[in-house]
Amino acid sequence: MTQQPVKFYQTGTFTVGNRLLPGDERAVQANMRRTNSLNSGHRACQGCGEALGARYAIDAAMQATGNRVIAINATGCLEVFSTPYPETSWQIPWMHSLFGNAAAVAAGVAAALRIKGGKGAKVIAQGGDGGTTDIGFGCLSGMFERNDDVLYICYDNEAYMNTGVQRSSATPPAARTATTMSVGRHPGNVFGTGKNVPLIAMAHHIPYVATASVANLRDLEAKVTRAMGVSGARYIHIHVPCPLGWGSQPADTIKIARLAVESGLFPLFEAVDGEVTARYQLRRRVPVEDYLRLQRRFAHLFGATPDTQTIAAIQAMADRNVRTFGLEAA
Amino acid sequence: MKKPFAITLDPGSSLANHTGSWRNNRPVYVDRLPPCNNACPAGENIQGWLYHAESGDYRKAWEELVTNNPLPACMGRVCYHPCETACNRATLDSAVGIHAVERFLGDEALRQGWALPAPAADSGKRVLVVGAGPSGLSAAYQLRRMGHAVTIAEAGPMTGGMMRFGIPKYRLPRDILDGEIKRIADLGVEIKLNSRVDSILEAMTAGRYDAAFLAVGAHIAKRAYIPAGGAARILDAVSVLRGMEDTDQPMLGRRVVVYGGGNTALDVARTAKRLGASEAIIVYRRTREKMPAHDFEVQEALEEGIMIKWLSTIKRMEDAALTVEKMQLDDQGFPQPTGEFETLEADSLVLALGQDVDLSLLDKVPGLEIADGVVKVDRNMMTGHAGIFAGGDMVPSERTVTVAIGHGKKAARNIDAWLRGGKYAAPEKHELATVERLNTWYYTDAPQTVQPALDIARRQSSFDEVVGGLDERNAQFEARRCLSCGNCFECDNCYGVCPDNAVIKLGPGRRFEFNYDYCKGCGMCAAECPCGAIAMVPETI
Amino acid sequence: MLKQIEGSRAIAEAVALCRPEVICAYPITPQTHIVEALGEMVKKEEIEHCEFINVESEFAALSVAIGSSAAGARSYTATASQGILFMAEAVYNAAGLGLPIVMTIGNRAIGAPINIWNDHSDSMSMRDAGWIQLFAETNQEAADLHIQAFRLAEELSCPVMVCVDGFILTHAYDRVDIPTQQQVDAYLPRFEPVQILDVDEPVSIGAMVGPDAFFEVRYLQHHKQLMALDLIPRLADEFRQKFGRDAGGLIRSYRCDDAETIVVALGSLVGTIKDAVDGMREAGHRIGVVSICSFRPFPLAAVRAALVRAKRVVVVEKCFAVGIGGIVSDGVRKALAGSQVPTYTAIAGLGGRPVTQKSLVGLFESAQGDALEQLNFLDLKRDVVEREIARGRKQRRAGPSAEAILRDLRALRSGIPLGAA
Amino acid sequence: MFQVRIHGRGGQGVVSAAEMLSIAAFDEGRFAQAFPSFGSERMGAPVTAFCRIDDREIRTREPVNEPDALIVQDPTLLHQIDLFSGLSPAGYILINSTRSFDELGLGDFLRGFNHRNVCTVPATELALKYVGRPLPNAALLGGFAAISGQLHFESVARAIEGKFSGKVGQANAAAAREAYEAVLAARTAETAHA
Repeated sequence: MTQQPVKFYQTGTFTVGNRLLPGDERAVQANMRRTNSLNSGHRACQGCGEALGARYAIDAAMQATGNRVIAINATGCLEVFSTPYPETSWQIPWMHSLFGNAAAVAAGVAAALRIKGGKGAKVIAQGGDGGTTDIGFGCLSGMFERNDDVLYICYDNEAYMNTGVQRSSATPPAARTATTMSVGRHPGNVFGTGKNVPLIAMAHHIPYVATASVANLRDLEAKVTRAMGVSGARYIHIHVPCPLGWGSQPADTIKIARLAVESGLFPLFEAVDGEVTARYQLRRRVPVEDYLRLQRRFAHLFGATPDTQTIAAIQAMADRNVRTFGLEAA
Repeated sequence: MKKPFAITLDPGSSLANHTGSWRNNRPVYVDRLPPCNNACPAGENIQGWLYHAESGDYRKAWEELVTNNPLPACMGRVCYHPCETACNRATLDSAVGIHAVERFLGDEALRQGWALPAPAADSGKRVLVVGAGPSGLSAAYQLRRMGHAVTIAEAGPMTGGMMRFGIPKYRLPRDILDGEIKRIADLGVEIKLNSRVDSILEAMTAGRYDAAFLAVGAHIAKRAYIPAGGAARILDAVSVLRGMEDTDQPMLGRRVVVYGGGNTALDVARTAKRLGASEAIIVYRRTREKMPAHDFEVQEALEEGIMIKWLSTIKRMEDAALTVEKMQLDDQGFPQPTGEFETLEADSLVLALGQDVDLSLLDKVPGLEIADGVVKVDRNMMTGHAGIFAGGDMVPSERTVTVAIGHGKKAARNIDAWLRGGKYAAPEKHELATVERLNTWYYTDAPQTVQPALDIARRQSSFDEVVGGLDERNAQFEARRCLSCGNCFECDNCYGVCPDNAVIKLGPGRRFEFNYDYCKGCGMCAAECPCGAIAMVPETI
Repeated sequence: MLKQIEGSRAIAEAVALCRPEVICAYPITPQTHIVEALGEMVKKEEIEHCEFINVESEFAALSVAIGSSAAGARSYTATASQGILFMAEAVYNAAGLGLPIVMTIGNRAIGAPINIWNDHSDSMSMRDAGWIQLFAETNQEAADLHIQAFRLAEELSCPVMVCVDGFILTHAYDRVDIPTQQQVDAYLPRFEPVQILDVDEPVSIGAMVGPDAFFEVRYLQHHKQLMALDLIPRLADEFRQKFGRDAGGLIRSYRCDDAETIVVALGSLVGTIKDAVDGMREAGHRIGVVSICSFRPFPLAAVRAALVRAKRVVVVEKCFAVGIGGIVSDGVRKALAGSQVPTYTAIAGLGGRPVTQKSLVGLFESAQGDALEQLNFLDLKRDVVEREIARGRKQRRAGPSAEAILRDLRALRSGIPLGAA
Repeated sequence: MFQVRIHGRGGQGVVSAAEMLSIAAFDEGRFAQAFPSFGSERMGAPVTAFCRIDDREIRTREPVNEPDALIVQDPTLLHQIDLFSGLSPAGYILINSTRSFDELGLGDFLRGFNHRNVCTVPATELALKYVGRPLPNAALLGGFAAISGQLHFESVARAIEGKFSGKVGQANAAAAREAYEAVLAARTAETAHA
């Protein structure tokens, strides 16, 4: 959606690299000298979507800024698996303070950089959905409202994975978590009204908001690159499957992320100054069932007597996304 | 920086933590057999040469191509491309137009005058090849490259065999055929025309040949008894097509009927049309579905105004009229007479009922076995007589140019091994890269490029080539439609999608390696590999 | 330069002279005047190269300071009461990360019941967070301590709280000598951080530390505080030489040389006690007062040396560890461990209750007769408390005490007996 | 030590009055301490502020419970709170009013006081006359200088002009001067009377 489709059909626009393209038109992740900002040896689970998303995003930011990125990390899986003493996987200046204050700490770093010059460094705050949509929400909103020069990236794996898969305000309806078990008359998470932080970010009229997915690398990189070229508060919400929490195969992480996008459950869009300016149009739309079936957290919807009512309700959510964001070509 | 203890750490220090120990499955890079390669009777590495064509390195692509087939320009035109039938891309949109790219490469080589690779050092061995058709040429080429001295003995006045005498010009222009054969001759293959071998053993002794490859084409037309009046003009397809290569073209008249349902029948009918026949009618005893001719040829013939009478047999010919009996299919699908007759005006009747090989040169060769008009050979293409190999139309097989070229190559490898006192062991075939092995999400949608075709009027009146070639731009486009099934094409997906950076990119053309120190065995690389070039195998303790 | 100036303004001017680079502000009485003044100075560019950031909570205020300090900027914020509780997590975090932030606490009580008046409950709640805590006796000292605090914080790479009694000091117009920029520059060098987020020298700050090293990290925080015990007096000495007056240090003694009774207190209370001591001295009592400036680190040795020859010690403290008693007294008793000096605790002034000389003199006279309990409550309205206890005994659903007591007091004032309405 | 307690309502500049007093004292080289009765009062609520003046450092931080002087900025407070708590008959009283103490109903209460030490001043009217706003604090300070003799009028005027900048400062100072002179005149009359 954010870049010209490249007419190289063997590799298409969907693979990471493309030996047929000039170097500067290839994905950052295709580069032999990419920064690997999040280095090997981290302790993420097999097939971790967040580890992947973080490297995708930070490497792209590094490339966009000539390797001048400082990252502030909220408490959470990403923080814990990347920096257990005595080893860190980060190759960039990085700091973790608390669970709920990454946006504020980043605002402080940005303020210091403005005063001290900071060698042109740019600040990224990052956290999971818990650290962003729940406990860090106040600081995040404050950062947006002040228009601090920070890019905040939320890696959304839809629950508190670090503490053992508890529900967050980003957990989808019907999903099983440790605090919304698949028992009783309404198994899994409640059908709430939802908390769409990208839309809330847009309501602050910050200069740039985008959603992205680990399943669409080029789109993700283009968005991070664009965000790094903008001053002020920016927000990117990246969908990152969690094999542990979702009960999915580690090898299926990208596939599941792709199905989330192609079903319409996770719409990809961009917004400038509070207005949606671009959206990814579904390439091969699939029913939500294709997405749900691959995850044990939704297993109670299927089985001998599938819960067609609940599945239909989830499909309705996807349909609404398709309508409101215009995800299907007219 | 004097760093505070424990809370502040040096960058990237997690490299000390070897997460490879978490793994219970390991990814390995594999080369799986692309279905096109698997289907190619000539054993071409189609995916291999397409790979180079994709990047615009046509010379390299052509060099890869001629490793297995010295006649790509011809093959790109006349091969019935089973590769395309097998192509995985057909499940997405349409098969890659492999034949069109092959033809482009062949033509490009002729245009640029690219030479075949120089032969290896002289082996001191001499091989006699009988027949200058596709099989013989292929064997001669391969044997010459291996350093052997090769002589082709051709009975006829021209090279090319059935490529010349069986395939009309409008499908295979003669300058193309001549150009590609000349290139083989230029390697040092001796070609003796008008040199009929009457006895292979005598010829070998006389020429002090260490081995021989028999590649005589099926030039003898099969006949059928059709009662005919004295003035009736009945010819066979072989002589008609052969006659096209003479200075005097065959006289067929204004109304020509061709009897038969193979490709040859179509070739003759279309030739008749081009020779000025106002009516060219094919009479075939079964239905279109049962017709052995390729559908695209039937299509082209119909476009050119050829008429076909299905479910009909010819009972007799009187002067300028044929009596035809209508047939109907029985339960088993065999045509049965109905007793209904009709009359068809015809100046001439051409019989295209199949061909036989002249096997007289094999008389009295000890050990050599003949059955059903063809020579028995073993798995190594050797006949029952040591040192005498056979291929092409002479052996039990489908009779196509591509099969013949494959036979030639295979025989050459075995002859070479035999000459060196060994046995050729073909490398084990890789596991087939079926479509289930692929992750086709990554390929963008791109239907096959349509090759230009000559307009109907000129097709009906001239022997100009009907189907045009691709230009460089669309040849490259077409090459890039290849999915590279089972073979890494360096798309960087594995390198990109590894959450543990455990894939090492080795640089252009050098592919990738796994860093098992860090690979946790999640399998994402294998799952997201578009072409199925990564396998997950269990770790053994 | 001598000025008759509000305490908050004096603190703001002192902070401004320290050339802060990032100031975070969130309003909470009674520290607001400080950041208001600083905000104005930044806007008028009287403080150069400084970012003034209005944040959305105290938690964010200290978090922004954590970020700016880690990025190498001299960082300042101020808070009070509920504010410090709301930022509690960040208070511990700043200390754990060793970030030399200076924060003013306009000391105030903690609710419920909500109360905006002065006591020391707020900073005391964070006494073990790893911050250095300095208590100012006067507004002059409040201003001076901030200058010392930045120096102290940055030399040790440890955050420092300067505790200033809310309203009593922050809102009082007093005579304060505001130093010159040259004086402050000569005392306070540029900030050279021990760790910094630098793109040319990347590090990871804030690692997760397990059982194998957490203990050591904690111990090293303690070690910093022990170093502060040496550094604080040295910085006070240097301050005296450069500025010509006393400020800071670990403790200060007043008329203690021959004192039989020594009072211990923190903050502005010491001034009132000094006047009471003077009055009692005139009447022939051998009494003195020790003021503790450095509550964290707690100067055990200095306190012991100052008190050990006394016959008794009275600790007057504006904080109360519910369920046990004094907080400062605990430290004092520890300092006197093994000696025979009896130590009395007097909880006073909670929630802004005025601490008068009259009450203090009464307390000290009782002490001299050793007629005190170990734990005493100065000017606690016993009758009110007892009535409320009795009421609670009578009915299960007694309702909130605070409201009941207010009703009770109004009834007393009006002369209408309780329950008559 | 001389201790002043000022009563008024939120918005009348009670706290500023105490501050200006302390600044005037500071200006004369004396020590002073001004502070409000702390609270969460809003506009209109009763407010108290204090000022201590001494020739040596003032250390005590307790509220002024036994003032030497009382300034009442709003006579409507007279019957609402115990304004005169802790004031000895030797103390000073200055009330913002156009009326006499008798008219205010304080005649009996003030019988034990030195009549040279108690006075009413129409401070609001003076403020309206000079400043155009009913802000009585500056005028009362002029009256205080006259009645207490603790401060020179000039230092009070300077403190007022420091608090209110420019023309407003000058106008307030002028109001203070008229109050100062009016109180002096009243005291002279009182002396002559005695």
